[in-house]
Amino acid sequence: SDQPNPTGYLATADQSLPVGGTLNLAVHIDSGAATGYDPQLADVATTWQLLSLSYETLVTVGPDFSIQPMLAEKWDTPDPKTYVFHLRDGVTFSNGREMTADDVVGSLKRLLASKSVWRGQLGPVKSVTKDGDRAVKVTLNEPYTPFLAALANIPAAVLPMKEIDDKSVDPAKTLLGTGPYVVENHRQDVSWTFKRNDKYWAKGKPAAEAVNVTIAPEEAARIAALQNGSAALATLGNVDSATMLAGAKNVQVVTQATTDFYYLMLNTQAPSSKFADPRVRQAVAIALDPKQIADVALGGKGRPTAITPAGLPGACDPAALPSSSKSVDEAKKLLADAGAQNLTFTLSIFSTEPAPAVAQVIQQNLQQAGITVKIEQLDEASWSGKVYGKAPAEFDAALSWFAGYADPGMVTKWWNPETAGFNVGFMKPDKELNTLIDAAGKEPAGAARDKALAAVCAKADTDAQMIPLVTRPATIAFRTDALSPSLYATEGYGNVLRLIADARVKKTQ
Amino acid sequence: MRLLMWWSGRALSSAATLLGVSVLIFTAVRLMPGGFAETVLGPFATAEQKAELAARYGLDQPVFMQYGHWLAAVAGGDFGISMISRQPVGAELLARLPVTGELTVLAVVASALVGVPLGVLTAVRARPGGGGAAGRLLSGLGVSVPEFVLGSLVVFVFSRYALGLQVGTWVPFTRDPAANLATMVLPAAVLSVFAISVTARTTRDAVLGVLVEPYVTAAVGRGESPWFIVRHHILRNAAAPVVTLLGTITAYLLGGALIVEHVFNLPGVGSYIVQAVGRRDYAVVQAGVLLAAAVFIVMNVLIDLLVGVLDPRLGVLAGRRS
Amino acid sequence: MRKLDRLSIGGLVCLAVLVVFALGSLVGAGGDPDAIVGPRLQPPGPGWWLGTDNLGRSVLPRVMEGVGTTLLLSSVAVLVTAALSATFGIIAGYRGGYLNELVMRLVEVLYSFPAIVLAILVAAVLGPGQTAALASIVLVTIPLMTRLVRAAAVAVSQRDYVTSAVISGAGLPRVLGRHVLPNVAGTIAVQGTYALSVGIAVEGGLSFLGFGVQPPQASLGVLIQQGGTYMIAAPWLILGPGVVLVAAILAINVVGDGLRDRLEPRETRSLT
Amino acid sequence: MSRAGDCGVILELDDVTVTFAAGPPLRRIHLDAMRHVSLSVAEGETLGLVGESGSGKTTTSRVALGLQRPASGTVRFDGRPFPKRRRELAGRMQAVLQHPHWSLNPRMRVGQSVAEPLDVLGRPAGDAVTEMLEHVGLEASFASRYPHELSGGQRQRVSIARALVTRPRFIVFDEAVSALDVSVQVQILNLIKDLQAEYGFSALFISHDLGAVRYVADRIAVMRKGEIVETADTATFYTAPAHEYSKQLLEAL
Amino acid sequence: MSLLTVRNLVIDYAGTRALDGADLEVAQGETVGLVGESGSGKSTLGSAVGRLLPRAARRSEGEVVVAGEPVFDLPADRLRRLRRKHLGFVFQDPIASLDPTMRVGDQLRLVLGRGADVGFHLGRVKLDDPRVMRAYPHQLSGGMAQRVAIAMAMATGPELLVADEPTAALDSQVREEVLNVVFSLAAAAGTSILWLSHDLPAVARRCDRVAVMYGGRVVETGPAREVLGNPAHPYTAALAGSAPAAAAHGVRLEPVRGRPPVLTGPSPGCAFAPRCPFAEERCEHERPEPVRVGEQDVLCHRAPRRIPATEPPNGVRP
Ligand SMILES: Nc1ncnc2c1ncn2[C@@H]1O[C@H](COP(=O)(O)OP(=O)(O)OP(=O)(O)O)[C@@H](O)[C@H]1O
Ligand SMILES: Nc1ncnc2c1ncn2[C@@H]1O[C@H](COP(=O)(O)OP(=O)(O)OP(=O)(O)O)[C@@H](O)[C@H]1O
Ligand SMILES: [Mg+2]
Ligand SMILES: [Mg+2]
Ligand code: NI
Repeated sequence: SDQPNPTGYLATADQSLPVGGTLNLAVHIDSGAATGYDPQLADVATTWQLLSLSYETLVTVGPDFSIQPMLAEKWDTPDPKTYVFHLRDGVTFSNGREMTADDVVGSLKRLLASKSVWRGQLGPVKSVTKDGDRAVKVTLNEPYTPFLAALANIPAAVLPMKEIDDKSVDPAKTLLGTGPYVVENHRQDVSWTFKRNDKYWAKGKPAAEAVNVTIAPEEAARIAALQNGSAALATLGNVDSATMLAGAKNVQVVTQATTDFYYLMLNTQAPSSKFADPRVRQAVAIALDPKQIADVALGGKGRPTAITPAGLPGACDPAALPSSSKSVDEAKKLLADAGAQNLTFTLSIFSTEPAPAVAQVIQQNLQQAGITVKIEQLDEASWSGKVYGKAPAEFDAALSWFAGYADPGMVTKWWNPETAGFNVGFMKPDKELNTLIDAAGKEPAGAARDKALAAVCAKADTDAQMIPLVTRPATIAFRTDALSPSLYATEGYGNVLRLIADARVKKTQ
Repeated sequence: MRLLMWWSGRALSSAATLLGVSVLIFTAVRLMPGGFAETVLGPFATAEQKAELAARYGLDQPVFMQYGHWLAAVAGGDFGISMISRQPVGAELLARLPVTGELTVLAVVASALVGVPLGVLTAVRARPGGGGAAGRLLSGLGVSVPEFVLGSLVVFVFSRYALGLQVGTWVPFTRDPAANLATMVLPAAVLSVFAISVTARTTRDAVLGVLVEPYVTAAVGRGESPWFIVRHHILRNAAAPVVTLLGTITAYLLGGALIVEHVFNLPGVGSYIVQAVGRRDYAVVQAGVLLAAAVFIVMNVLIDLLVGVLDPRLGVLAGRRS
Repeated sequence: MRKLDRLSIGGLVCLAVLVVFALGSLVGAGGDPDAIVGPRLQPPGPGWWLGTDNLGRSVLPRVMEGVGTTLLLSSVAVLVTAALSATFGIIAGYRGGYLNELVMRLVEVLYSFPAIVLAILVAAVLGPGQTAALASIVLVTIPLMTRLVRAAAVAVSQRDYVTSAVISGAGLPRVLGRHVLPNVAGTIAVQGTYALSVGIAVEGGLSFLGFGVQPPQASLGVLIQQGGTYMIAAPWLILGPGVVLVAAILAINVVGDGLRDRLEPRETRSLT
Repeated sequence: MSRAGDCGVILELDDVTVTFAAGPPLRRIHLDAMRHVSLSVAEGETLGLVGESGSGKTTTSRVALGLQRPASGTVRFDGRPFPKRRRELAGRMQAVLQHPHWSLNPRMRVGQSVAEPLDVLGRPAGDAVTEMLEHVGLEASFASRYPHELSGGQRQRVSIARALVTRPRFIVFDEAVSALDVSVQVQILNLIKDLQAEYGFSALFISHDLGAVRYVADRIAVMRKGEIVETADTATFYTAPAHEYSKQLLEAL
Repeated sequence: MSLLTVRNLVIDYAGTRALDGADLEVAQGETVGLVGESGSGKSTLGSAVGRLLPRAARRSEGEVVVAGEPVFDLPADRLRRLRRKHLGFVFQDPIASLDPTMRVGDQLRLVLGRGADVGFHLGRVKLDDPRVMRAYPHQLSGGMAQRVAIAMAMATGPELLVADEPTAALDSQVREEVLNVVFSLAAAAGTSILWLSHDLPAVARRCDRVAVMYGGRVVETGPAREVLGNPAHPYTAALAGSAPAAAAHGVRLEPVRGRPPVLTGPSPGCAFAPRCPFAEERCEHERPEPVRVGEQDVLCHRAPRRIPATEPPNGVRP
């Protein structure tokens, strides 16, 4: 395809190509939840991505993060607390049964009653009711702007509630959704085989007859699969993949921006915390140089961000944060004031790249302010154990990343340990910040919300218990001779396979 | 009768070893920092979710109770279910064993076919003046190239320049033997480089020891050709340490050919165990390690038998000189 | 007694050069190994004579630091392994009986663990870092060496010179140290060089998993691990450490062989 | 000119039986390598032990050296049973063992091997090593050689030097001179005699070479199938052997 | 024509001269005993005949000719043919010289070629028991093993059998049996024997000729009875008289005075001179040339004068 891609897209599938064919993908990790395939309990993007082949949501996000119809053809918001979704006709589950309003109501109720993380993201839902046979009404206790964005993610997918209620289907063990593909076979950590859902509601979709997903944890194996054509598309982890694949025939490497971002945790809850004094934390925030982290550790593919993920409409400007305008000398002065001139601390990271690279740049940054950072690399399990296992947690500082989601207000919730839960062990709740977060959540999109969000960003920056750093790019490579895919330029839910139903397989090879 | 005694003694000590391994691995996985719940349920899991999960897999019971249950189940052939895939561990291991097995067999055969001649050559050519240097350098080179570097290079080069052998896609042997072999040749080759070198060095050492034996001098004195002497007198007499090594390598590879499995994306046992360790999937780790130990023990028994066959003085069946 | 052959002398010289190279890093020759000095992934040029890595650090000082780290770590580990294996193997082989059974069973249990599982366990107990790496290398390499040393010790213990020493009233330390040990030294030397290579590999693998040397400290394993990823895009990343690693292991092997041939005063005959 | 009985008894074996288990575990054959053997070696005396191959000579010497615990019977060295700690005997007994090929540590230079028994006692070696080497007919320069650089006979002489260097009170010679040529044999046998005259040590001299035994031994014991069939003064034995087997042996001479 | 000719052979080990110009001839069908003090170079000479020396050995001078072929100058394949066709070796340690991992029958078959009558060859060395064929070497007694080794060496019908102390490790009865086997087999096949031993009387009993080595040279050769009964070289005389078996009880034997020489280079004169009761001034610095004395060839300056019978060099009776 030689014509330029429309804005918001990295690639668009060439609709003139014939449909059919088998699409081979290679991804680095399988879904691996103890909860099985139940989409409502899925909490990581890699699982959402695979489940999205079979499950669908009422609404979805467009390339510009606008909310688009999916299983709901349209929706009304008679008041900021009420949403009425008009269901699409002719949607069936892959077992052939038609989707009903009961399925939608049941699914949402089930989600709200579950222990899922996503329950919190749906906001203050008061009730979910059937509004006639083809519509569903959701009422909120108070206005909640990210509501639609939260509905657009896989945990809010519509499940076959009739079968689940009569126990003929266990969603943890069986994938039964309205999506474009049906699972034929799954071997944990080895592969998935999907077959076209012939009863799919969208005309002419999905284009490919079958999708094979190979799980290949090693980057070299995925690169090989791409090069020798055994995979038409692969997710890559290295920010320099484009350079490495330069010269490989018919392979195109693209970087998809995401709203995910890295952040630094400073433990204030440990009994002898080095970060109890906010001045110390602020000094760290000042000394950090997100620009350098993005340029060096992420090869220029990421960008600095505040706690509202950069790249989302309405996110605040990281350059406007209080810490951005201060100099290293001010950081040193803050440290001196706090009596922490020779601050030394251990930064616990997991060993998956590029976390070690990010950590090493952080180390260099902080050295400018006279802070010594010792890096402690752990495998993911040990890292999780150390960071989340105990309250109060025992680490000094840790590095991780958040999925940024599709609305700038969603991820800010994690700065309130009382709602987030996972960070009670190392983060003190800040009443003021919590109020600001809640206020921004209620504010309808627009200039006022932007201002409210900016206030959240600034407050979080001064509090500096969790310091946002840079966004996390996703690298995707595909064979131009085997595939014509559609890809968004920016992803909110980390779903590389979002537009897989559009992808056209080029049969000539 | 003698055999029976030997076998029963061996079985007893093997059982003891397996029991030791089981205790050790069972305690060890539970000593690892970061639990299954944190790893798999993720940071957002609540305490009750974790508790529920623990209860589901019996992880809330005292450790020795867990061990007892597990041991009883294992004795009955039930290795438990993977907490990740919720599939029986035994079946998954069985499905993955052929991959690792094939890889290992190919690699070990290669190291025997290349390493042994190389070792013999460097030993026979060894001269105080430094002859056989090329062979020594070659085998030194083999141990010094890390598997992942060689593996990555091979994978890259073969996939980019389409050199005929497929990499990165595994085909079951039962589906297409030819294609299966084509995919296994390269990983086996990469795997064998190290093994070849070690085999060559061990062979060299063993052969050097045999070369000074009077019966070799006697054979030279009878006018036999070097090749003949090597074939009939040296190989067998130098075999014991080499066989021990090859057997050990076999067991070792079966337990962990994981880097190669990773780089070539082969669904083998090594990557299964390591992934399970990474996620603290206890049942899998325990079963995997136990399997590796069992293979190792069986291998040891076979080695002992083989060494006995090769050298009647050392064998289990050898009686004392009358 | 024979002199060291030319190949082995070459190996020694090579090792000496590497040690000097590593010592250079201690006095800051080559620059700060952790400092970001230029753009990322630059080919060799002024300011970064071996190029820059993916963080824009100069590769030269990192290789220098890496050589030191790796040589120190693996040689200490191998020395520990050799010492432990020699002690256990020799005592088990000489004494036989119970002690032998016990040692062999322990070794077998240890050996039954896949190396990586063992390494993770060790790291879990000791916490990640050089100590964990060291202990892992030791535990991974100890079983094979102990087995082989024991086998050799069994044979040596039956020799008349050992009996003679016992008759002379030599105590256990003398018998083991003066008679058994030197005669199993060949096995230890061969296995030691092998263990050294394994050690360097384990160190690399551990660092990769995050259990070994902690960033930003460089070790050959870490450098090569990283270099392997950039093999095509930035070959200089693997070239420097790779050449050094190969040189080091080759030199060690060659010197090991040479030493063994020299230590082992035995007759050689040709087959022709 | 027997000296037996002149002074105290240094070694005494009383009704010693040694049994080896051989063969497969269930069909074990119990083989008596020594059967009710009683013999004694007096201070300053040399007892010759002769007999065919496999008759139990080496086993007897191992018992005498405390290397082999008898199944029954008692062994007394210097009037006492063997001490628990071997060190107490250091330097008081020595042996020249049967296999010349493995009698010397291949990793030790000849000088070190010879000096070792002195080392054990903490005595300085001084000139003793070279002196001893010269006694057994080896040049001082041999001290710096390794065993594989020696001929068979030279190796055997080194073992002898090693055994004699501490001037022990009791020495076992197991086929010590069989591999030597006659002139060296005589030299060694003379050396043994001379040192014996000088230091008065006792010796158990095992050989199937009746000529050599006659030359050094004061008394002779004949072994056959694990039993002592005859013990006699050397002179008596060679002139009037009592046992049928002894006569047979002498005929072959 | 002689089957074996060793001419002025000089062999050095690192720092030690083992052979210092040895000369030896063995004729077709002849049995020659090579005797000499330990360290005099017997084994070295025996190995040199088949070029079986360890790598540390260097030939610096002289030559060995077997059946007309210069052993040290032959290419590898011709050397092997020579060994196969003309030479047989038997070594001191009988069990060690058999492959421990192979049954006796198989080893013989390997030497004889397929289809050979192994039983016949074992029968020739008086090993009729069929169990021997199926036994491994470590299951044999020393005497049996040595007979197997002899059967193997004699299997190809060599013209010259080099036996390096083949009975030193055996006890006296077995020793005789084994020697009987060797000599009767050789006599039957017309094989020459070079028997290295330190047992002068035994050699004299069985061999046609005796060669006496001293300090890396053959100092006297001649018919066995002559050499032993009427030695021309003072060393031979000393050797002949010092057998312990020959001494009566209580009689002190006097060995040859002094120590055997250890050469590092060519001996300047007669190597025996320092120990020789008859040494003259020139013995110290003039290398003796072979002299014919009666039926013997002797390397001694005063050989033509013989050893005075009145001056017994040995057996000083008290
Ligand atoms: N450790 C042992 N185990 C079993 N049997 C043994 C052992 N040592 C010796 N024997 C047997 O005991 C018997 C006596 O052996 P010993 O070595 O004492 O004989 P010897 O008289 O020294 O013979 P030679 O003259 O051959 O040295 C032999 O039958 C031998 O096989
Ligand atoms: N590998 C060697 N290195 C150095 N010197 C050696 C070596 N082998 C033999 N010699 C020396 O060469 C000389 C001759 O040795 P050789 O083995 O030929 O003696 P021999 O006559 O066979 O003695 P024996 O009767 O003791 O076996 C001796 O002085 C010996 O020390
Ligand atoms: Mg004996
Ligand atoms: Mg010899
Ligand atoms: Ni990996």
